[in-house]
Amino acid sequence: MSFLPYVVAVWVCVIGLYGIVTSRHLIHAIICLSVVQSSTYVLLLAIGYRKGYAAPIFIDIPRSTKAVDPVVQALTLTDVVVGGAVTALLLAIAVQLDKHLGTLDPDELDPLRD
Amino acid sequence: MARQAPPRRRPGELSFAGRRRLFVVGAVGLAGLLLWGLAGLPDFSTFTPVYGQVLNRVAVEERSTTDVVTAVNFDYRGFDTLGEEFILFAAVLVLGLLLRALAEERRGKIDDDAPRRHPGKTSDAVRLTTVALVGPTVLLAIYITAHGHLTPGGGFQGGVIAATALLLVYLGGDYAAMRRVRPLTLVTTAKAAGAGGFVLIGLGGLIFAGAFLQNFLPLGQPGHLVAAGTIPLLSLAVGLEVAGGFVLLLSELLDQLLVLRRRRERRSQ
Amino acid sequence: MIAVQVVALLLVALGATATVMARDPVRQAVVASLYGLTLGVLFFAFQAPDVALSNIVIGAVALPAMIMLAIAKTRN
Amino acid sequence: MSSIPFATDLADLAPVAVAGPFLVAAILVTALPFTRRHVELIAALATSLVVALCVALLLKALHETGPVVSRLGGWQPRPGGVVVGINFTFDSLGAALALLAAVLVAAAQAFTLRFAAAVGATFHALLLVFLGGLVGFALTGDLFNMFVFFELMSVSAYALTAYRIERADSLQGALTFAFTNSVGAIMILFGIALLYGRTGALNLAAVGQALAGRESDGLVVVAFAMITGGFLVKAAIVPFHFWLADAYAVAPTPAGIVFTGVMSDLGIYAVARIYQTVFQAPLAPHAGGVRAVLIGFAVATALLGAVMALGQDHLKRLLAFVTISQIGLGLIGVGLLTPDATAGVALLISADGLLRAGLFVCLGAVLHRCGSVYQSRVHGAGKAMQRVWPVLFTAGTLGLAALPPFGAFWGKALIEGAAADQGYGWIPAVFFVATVLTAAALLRAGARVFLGWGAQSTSSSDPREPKAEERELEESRRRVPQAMLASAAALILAGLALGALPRVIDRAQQGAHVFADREAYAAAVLGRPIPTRPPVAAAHIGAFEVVLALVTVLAAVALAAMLLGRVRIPFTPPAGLRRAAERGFLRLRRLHSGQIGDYVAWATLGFAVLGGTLALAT
Repeated sequence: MSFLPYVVAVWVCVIGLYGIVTSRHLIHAIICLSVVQSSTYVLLLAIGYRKGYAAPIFIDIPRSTKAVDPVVQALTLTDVVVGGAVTALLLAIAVQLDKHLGTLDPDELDPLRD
Repeated sequence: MARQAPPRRRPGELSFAGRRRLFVVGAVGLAGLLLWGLAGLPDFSTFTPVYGQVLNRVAVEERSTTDVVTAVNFDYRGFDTLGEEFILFAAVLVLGLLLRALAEERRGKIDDDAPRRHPGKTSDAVRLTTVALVGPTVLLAIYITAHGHLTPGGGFQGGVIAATALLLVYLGGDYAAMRRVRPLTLVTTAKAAGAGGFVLIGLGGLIFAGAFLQNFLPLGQPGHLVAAGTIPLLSLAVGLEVAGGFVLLLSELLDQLLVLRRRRERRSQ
Repeated sequence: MIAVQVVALLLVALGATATVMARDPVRQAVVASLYGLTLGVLFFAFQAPDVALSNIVIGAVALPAMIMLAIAKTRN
Repeated sequence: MSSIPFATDLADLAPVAVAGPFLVAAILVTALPFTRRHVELIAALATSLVVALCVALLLKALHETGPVVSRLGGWQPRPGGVVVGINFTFDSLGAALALLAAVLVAAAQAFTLRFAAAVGATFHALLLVFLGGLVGFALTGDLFNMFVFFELMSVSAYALTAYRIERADSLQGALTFAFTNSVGAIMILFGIALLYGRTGALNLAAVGQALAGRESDGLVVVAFAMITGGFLVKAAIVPFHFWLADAYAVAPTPAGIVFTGVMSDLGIYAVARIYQTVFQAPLAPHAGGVRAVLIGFAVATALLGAVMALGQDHLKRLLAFVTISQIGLGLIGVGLLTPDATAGVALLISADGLLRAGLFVCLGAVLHRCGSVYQSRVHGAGKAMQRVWPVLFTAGTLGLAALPPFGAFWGKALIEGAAADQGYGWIPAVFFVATVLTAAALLRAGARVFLGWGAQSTSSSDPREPKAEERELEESRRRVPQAMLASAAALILAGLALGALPRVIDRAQQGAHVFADREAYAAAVLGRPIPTRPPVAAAHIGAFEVVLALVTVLAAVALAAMLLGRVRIPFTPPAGLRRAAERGFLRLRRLHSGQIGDYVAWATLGFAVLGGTLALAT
């Protein structure tokens, strides 16, 4: 049971990759990429968590209170923003591509086929 | 566009089933590896990383913040946040390009499938509710940004919330109002000022304290609104940039829809 | 591990799967929004209110909104 | 922390090499009238500042016995070796890479000079953000900060690739680029999370120290595999390489200059950096296995890139596959894991980076003058260009072929020597094949374009209809601007002359020994005295290496002449063999399908194979 968070992180990562690989719609694939990214949030926060410890915010609690790891939370915060920025950029590119080609089915987009 | 079916796969290319087989083999291997690696971690909820423990012990004292996560993001590891800001900055620059292309397009041809793209008519009740929500949303955004060093939140969350106020205006269906609250030059400048401001505060640390991003302002008392040195300023800079960036982002996506809606409304009058 | 974490983790796994399996983009945007919310709950359960807050504003509000807009622009 | 503000060490200025371009980028996109009028000038000033700063940092690093540390935020390590802030920690190798990045961005800016209308402020701003990302990535000494800067240089590179949003192929190149590299970044983060969960640290030195006491286990191996694999996506190592040709072929030329010259190189640099600081101690008992795995991937890349390069009609795509092949050769040096091999890699990638960038400028000039970069369409069209262009192109190609005594030769010789020491005596054969094929591909392309040699139509195996292309810059195509010529000439001459710098081999070796010295790295970061190192034995480069290199170049010229039909082949290969080879090649190029799904599936398999083989080898 104590392994559950890690199993969930790996599952989210792999299922997201599966979604990208089998995607038939570019926007779908982009959302799947953000799902893959979210697996890292789960992993990082699970690593820093400790039962019975408070959140690392010392406003209503004494400073000596034991609190969970603030570093993984800061990393995850950065990671969330980075993921959001990448997703936004990809969505914008996809919209623009649709304007050119009239489709977002990856199999019908082939300006790069070689 | 006519939907002709080109040969989906040419000889030698991976078939769809082949691709899936390839992936399944890879994914099983990858998942197994990751689980093997994760099995080497301490059991869940037994590990207290020394880095975080040290910070939990000293950050309130050293930085006069009560939210240690904010202290890490904007001070101890502020350089990460600088990088993150410029990731957002680069992403939003592309949106600026798209906006410009859109503006040129609008001068040219007119879209013919407008009715089908219309998101639906808004009732007056919805309009009123959403517009009434704008004020509180903006207030909430300011509150969350300003209290970043005290409570959960900060410039990033506040910035996104501020940007969603724009979305509310849109849901209210008031295009003219949206144009007013979103003068593009101002938004672009806010975004650039936020991004540039972060760097300037960092350089201030180099000049006045000796190291890039080092605090050079009085720290004050933990728990006070005006405290924590440069942290609230950096948070504000991030808030400006994020709000500007997301407003641009949303409006890039909204613009065309709104133009179409306005055109339809004018026709029906 | 406390019960709320177990439930939230299982919901996250389920939510990710549902997001991937929703092949229709509009439905997917809705599912993705719920998924973002579930993640937010999990992060609260992990004592990470800062992250939970930003994941809710990003994952459950801003991104789904962008997705819907992108879909609206590309539908034909 | 210095007690007198601003009376600082030079090292404290290192972050300015990142923050400066950022600030200027932010200024450029504001609508201020002054910045609008002087975009090029402001951008060029910012880049010059970075170049100057990187030169100063390089000189400083060359004079130190250990790495240079710059503590951002002024945070000193805590008792017990806990590093609470982020550090820049770099030696002469890192500083040299940062300098290379800055020089290439300067060249890219020179390329765009006088074309303000075509390339707006946005492009310059993106280029500066990209520069900041490259420099930060090269200098940082923190695991998570590496991830952030990896993402930063990725995102600005996607943006640069997609810059010409009116072109569908640019957008799609950016998409495949973004998907594969994002997957790589996520895997890096998995690796970082594993390491943090074991050591509770993010600083490279601190993580290395914490891992040093213990025997390696599954966690260490998997973390190494994930982080390495992620960086290998950026380096475009088989089977993570697919995105590179798609992206480089469609990127605007100024962006392509920087991409081909330094971005992939940073991928293998990061692998070496991570191995030497973090994994060296725990994996030391298994170094032989790690070496075998990395060299296996590297050799596959070097050969596949070379074969693919020979079959390209699109010139930028050709150069992209040349890049892949050469990065494969570089990874051989990294994979050998010895300081001398690392010194060789440093020389090889800096010389080759400059030369490839120079060749990319040449291709940009061809595109500008002739309107296309498909060999079949511009066949002989280069005759109308100034005669200096074919000379530059040939010089650059021969430099890439490691003609003694020019830049790349010394690097190649050092790597081959180190390979022999480690029992990889067959590595020179790989270098020979890869170099002959890539150089022949480039020489043939040059002869076709600039001299009109060879048959007009290309090989029948090219199924692709050349698509409509647009000239990138809107000016009379009659003349190639002098700025373009200047940047091509400067890059190629610099690449060739690199080998002639005073004591360059010696300095590279010194730098590489600092680079590989885990103890010195940790001591510098944690503020302890740096242990003394035994003097470095000078590498011996014998007559054999020189002869081999000359033979390689001659073989490349001969192969190119044969392919162009200038030299009669004394025998006719049997038709069956020929057909089989053509079929095989067609299969290979069809694998490069441009499909995101295919590429991600390959990348997943790549991570599994990399991790699996490392698990077996350790």
